[in-house]
Amino acid sequence: MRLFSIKALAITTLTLVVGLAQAELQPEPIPSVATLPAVYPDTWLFAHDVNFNSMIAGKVAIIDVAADTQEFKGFVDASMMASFVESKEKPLLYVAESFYARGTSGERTDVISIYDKSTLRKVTEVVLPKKNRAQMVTNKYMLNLVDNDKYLLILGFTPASSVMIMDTETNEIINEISIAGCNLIYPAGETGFASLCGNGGMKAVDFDDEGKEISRVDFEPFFSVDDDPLFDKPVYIGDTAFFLSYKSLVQPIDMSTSVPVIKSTWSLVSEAEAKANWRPGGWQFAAADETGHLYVVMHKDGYNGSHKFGGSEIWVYDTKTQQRVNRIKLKTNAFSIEVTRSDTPLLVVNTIEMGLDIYTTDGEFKRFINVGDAAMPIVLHAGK
Amino acid sequence: MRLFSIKALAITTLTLVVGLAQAELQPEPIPSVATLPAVYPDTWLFAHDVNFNSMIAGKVAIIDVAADTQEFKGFVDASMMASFVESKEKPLLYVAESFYARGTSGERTDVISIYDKSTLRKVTEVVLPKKNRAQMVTNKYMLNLVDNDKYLLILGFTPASSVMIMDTETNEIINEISIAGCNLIYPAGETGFASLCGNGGMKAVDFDDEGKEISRVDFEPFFSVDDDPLFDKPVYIGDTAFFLSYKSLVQPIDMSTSVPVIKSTWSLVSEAEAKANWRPGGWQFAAADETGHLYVVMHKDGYNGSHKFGGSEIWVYDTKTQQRVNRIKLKTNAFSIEVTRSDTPLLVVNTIEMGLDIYTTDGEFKRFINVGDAAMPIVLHAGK
Amino acid sequence: MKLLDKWLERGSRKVAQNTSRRHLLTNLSKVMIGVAAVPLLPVARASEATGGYPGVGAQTSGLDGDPGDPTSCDYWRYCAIDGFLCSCCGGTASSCPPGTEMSPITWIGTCRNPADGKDYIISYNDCCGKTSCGRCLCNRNENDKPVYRPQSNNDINWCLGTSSNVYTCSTGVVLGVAVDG
Amino acid sequence: MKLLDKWLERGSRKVAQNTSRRHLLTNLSKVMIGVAAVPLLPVARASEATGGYPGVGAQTSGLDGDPGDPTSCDYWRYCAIDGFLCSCCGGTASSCPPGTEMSPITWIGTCRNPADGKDYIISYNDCCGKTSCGRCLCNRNENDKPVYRPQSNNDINWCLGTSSNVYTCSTGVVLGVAVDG
Repeated sequence: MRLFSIKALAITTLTLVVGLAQAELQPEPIPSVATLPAVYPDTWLFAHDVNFNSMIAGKVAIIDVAADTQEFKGFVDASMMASFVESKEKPLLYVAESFYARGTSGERTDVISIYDKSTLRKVTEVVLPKKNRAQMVTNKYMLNLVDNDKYLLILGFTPASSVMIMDTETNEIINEISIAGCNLIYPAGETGFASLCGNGGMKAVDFDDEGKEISRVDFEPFFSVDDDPLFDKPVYIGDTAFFLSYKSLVQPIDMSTSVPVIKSTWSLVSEAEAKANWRPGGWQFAAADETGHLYVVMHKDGYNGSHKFGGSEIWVYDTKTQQRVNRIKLKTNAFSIEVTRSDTPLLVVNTIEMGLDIYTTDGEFKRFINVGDAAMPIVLHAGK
Repeated sequence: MRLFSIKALAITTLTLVVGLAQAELQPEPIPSVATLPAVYPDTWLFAHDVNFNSMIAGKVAIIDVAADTQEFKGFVDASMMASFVESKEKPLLYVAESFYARGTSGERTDVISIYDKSTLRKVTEVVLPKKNRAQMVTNKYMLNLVDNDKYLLILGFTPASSVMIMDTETNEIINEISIAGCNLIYPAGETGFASLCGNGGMKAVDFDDEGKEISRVDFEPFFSVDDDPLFDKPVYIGDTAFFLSYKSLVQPIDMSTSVPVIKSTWSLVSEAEAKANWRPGGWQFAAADETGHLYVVMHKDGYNGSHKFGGSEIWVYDTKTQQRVNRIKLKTNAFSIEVTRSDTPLLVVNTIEMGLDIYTTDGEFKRFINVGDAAMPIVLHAGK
Repeated sequence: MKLLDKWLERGSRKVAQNTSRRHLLTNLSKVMIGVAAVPLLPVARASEATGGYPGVGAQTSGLDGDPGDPTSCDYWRYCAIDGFLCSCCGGTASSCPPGTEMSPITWIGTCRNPADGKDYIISYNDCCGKTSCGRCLCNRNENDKPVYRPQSNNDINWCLGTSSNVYTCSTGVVLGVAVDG
Repeated sequence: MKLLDKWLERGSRKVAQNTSRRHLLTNLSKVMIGVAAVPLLPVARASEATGGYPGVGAQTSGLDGDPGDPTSCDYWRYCAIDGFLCSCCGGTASSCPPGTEMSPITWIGTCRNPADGKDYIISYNDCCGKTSCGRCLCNRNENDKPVYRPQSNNDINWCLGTSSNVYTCSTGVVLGVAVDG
């Protein structure tokens, strides 16, 4: 009896299906591989999955954060605490990464892998002969293009720290400059860069067409690493790098010339907020939009050691007036954030659950995007 | 007021802590690396994490499934759909794996990596010159030791299928035998092996001291691949391989000689159970204990395509009487199972949530063991 | 009548793996056939809740007569697929993500298109040469046979004949209508 | 009094990251100081529920005066650790898993031992040469400084001076009592 009724109903359903029948689908071509435009739309973003659970198999995913369909555009591999930078001038992507002949052992090879933006195929690779590429939980200041993308600056760390200079026309490493006692690469001037130093000072180096050092300035300590260190991940707004401290200080540094200018500090928090220990924190915990607004992930009840855990709110500042203009309460706590450079900018939040929550810059939640079931996309690069 | 009470309470607490003070901890040696016994206790098991999300970074974890502390003993890497086998005669572990010079691209190298059981350091590696190692979602019949571990048999698949023979004394590949039309390696006799074939038949090959083929038997088809295929993952009880079919048939094959003997079939299910479509399924969905009991993961309402999804129960059979002797209802559905060879055997279940639930063989739940936050330990090898 | 049974079977299978938000018909099948206790896909953790994958935007192939969502495990072409859906990875149901290479050697399934009720031959070409995509892991096994019949098996790494054999994701390419329907 | 404040601060930090099933004192601190809204560790998904890690057996170091569970993120030595706990990976709090190599170069933290109230210098030697362990991912940052002071930073891959630089897991080795207590 039961069987009978099943079939009767099924026949009805089948008839319905047949009633909707179309022309037969045509055979599809094999092989078929998708491509991307050479110039990416401005809502596309690079989400770097550091893949802690399998660090030799990281990736940089390309995601249209404005899309409700086909949001995942493709990816390039990024092995073993890789770092990444997009070229604005050329249709190229650069990945600094390391390989071992047997996956996790054997001979090490450090390379700059260069990808074509349209095909995402490797165009070439440049071997770093000293195998001294810095391996750190990645951030935006380990691999940088300067001078209209003519030079690629590559951080070395063995733990001796240095900056390698690659000419992007010849793809040759033309020099390596020691930055002993200091670390990271903050572009300054046309061909210069600055690094923060362990004594609370700063070093600034400029180089010539052949990568030779032409000037070096060591700044006296201007902050206390012990009492209130500046985070090593500033946000650039125009030529000004906004460094933030563990305890909410803002330290702007003018990077328009190869000898940076340290500007006056201001605070992200009121006295009451400071008392409640509202502090910035997370991984890539700050970002900026094109209007000069600074977005900072904030947490309450901060303490010695809370500076990498992210936060429940994003506070937005007008860097000109140094006033907070908005306070966004998040659905899920933020770990890293980024703002797209599109006409209608979008605020991209990598949450502590390691997925992307997309908001308007006013804090209206738009959509959730999964970067991968085991992905840890903790560094986000807005398309240039 | 509030602050005051906090400090007052804290002082009390601190006093308490000081009251418990011990002698100072002494400096500990650097470096310090743990080692394992050369002969593993019989409650240890090898859990192969195939790591679908990052296949070039799989591993084989060594786990004491009887332990409530220090259950995770260590691991060896296993790259790109690797296969694994433990030597019983020598203190060695064998991993068949593949590498690319640049992680996922560049030159391919296929190797047998050989590890010392005590140090888990690579003793040596044997390169497979034809780079034709079979890459499949791994199972126990892609890499096998025969003749008291004198020969290692390695499955090749390009998609031409073959068996490579490595002499474990010299670590040389001494021959490669085609098994065209058939697949996998089921040890048979002292130096022989059988393979199931696409026509529903079987091939059996025997080889001599130099790896040369000395006999080959092609069995006529004895089951229907179209209507009710035998799963490719049998369970050995003594010299008998118990193959199971999608629809619950048991096909024992006597593997005691290099020309296997196909025995009479029986069924896992009653007529009523067959009607309810109780069927075996999962990945490594069957196992055996030392008493000759066969454990099978079963699911109800089976259908065309349900054979890899695991099941909610494990049915236990006495293979001599061909009767079911127990029916274990699981906390969480099983995907793969194994039974240890210890005096008090333990039933190890890799659940569909990809963690290990440990039961007694009577079905009493003992403990849960996490193999890794992103691990997919779908193949389990009881220690030999 | 045999065909009808098969069709029903197919319907129930879909329900087992995916509680679809878009396929009313399969939900009907569920009620009709009463399939409920079939274990979920081990690898479908992310898709258990909705049938689609959270954080993955729905798609259409854009072809007339090709119903369903190529980013959903219950899309009709995927009746014997095993792996990450290329549709979720920068490709489509029938094309590979940028920078990967489509394997010329593959396994074949037969799936019924609910739009025209016809059985199509589907070629499950793997895309190769980058690390695992990591989105939309999907496993369905209609007519999947063990590895001793490789051309009908989805456990094999079909990245064969490609410059790299590292597996990235899987497509389901329409080859044509099955002659034996 | 400064020390006392520090001690309290430490207590609250522990609560923020680990709702411990074994540390009553830290739970007291929680009530006292009222820390509740501090965000959870991004990487501590698995440990959110219990403070320990589900599916990982508790341990002791076996040393007198070394309280707590080396497989728990709130173990006192781990006050500035970042990575997979070697105790969960076949090693211990102070030794590497079999087959890995302990890095001779490292970063240093100062953690207070609740048993004797003394501050110890802890050396966070990484273990290297196998893939990521994948168990007990733990991140604590007491006195952690940015990478421009590398010897006090836990974001750097300290697999330096080893035959392979691939990171497997992290230890917390006691070097001695801190002189400036």
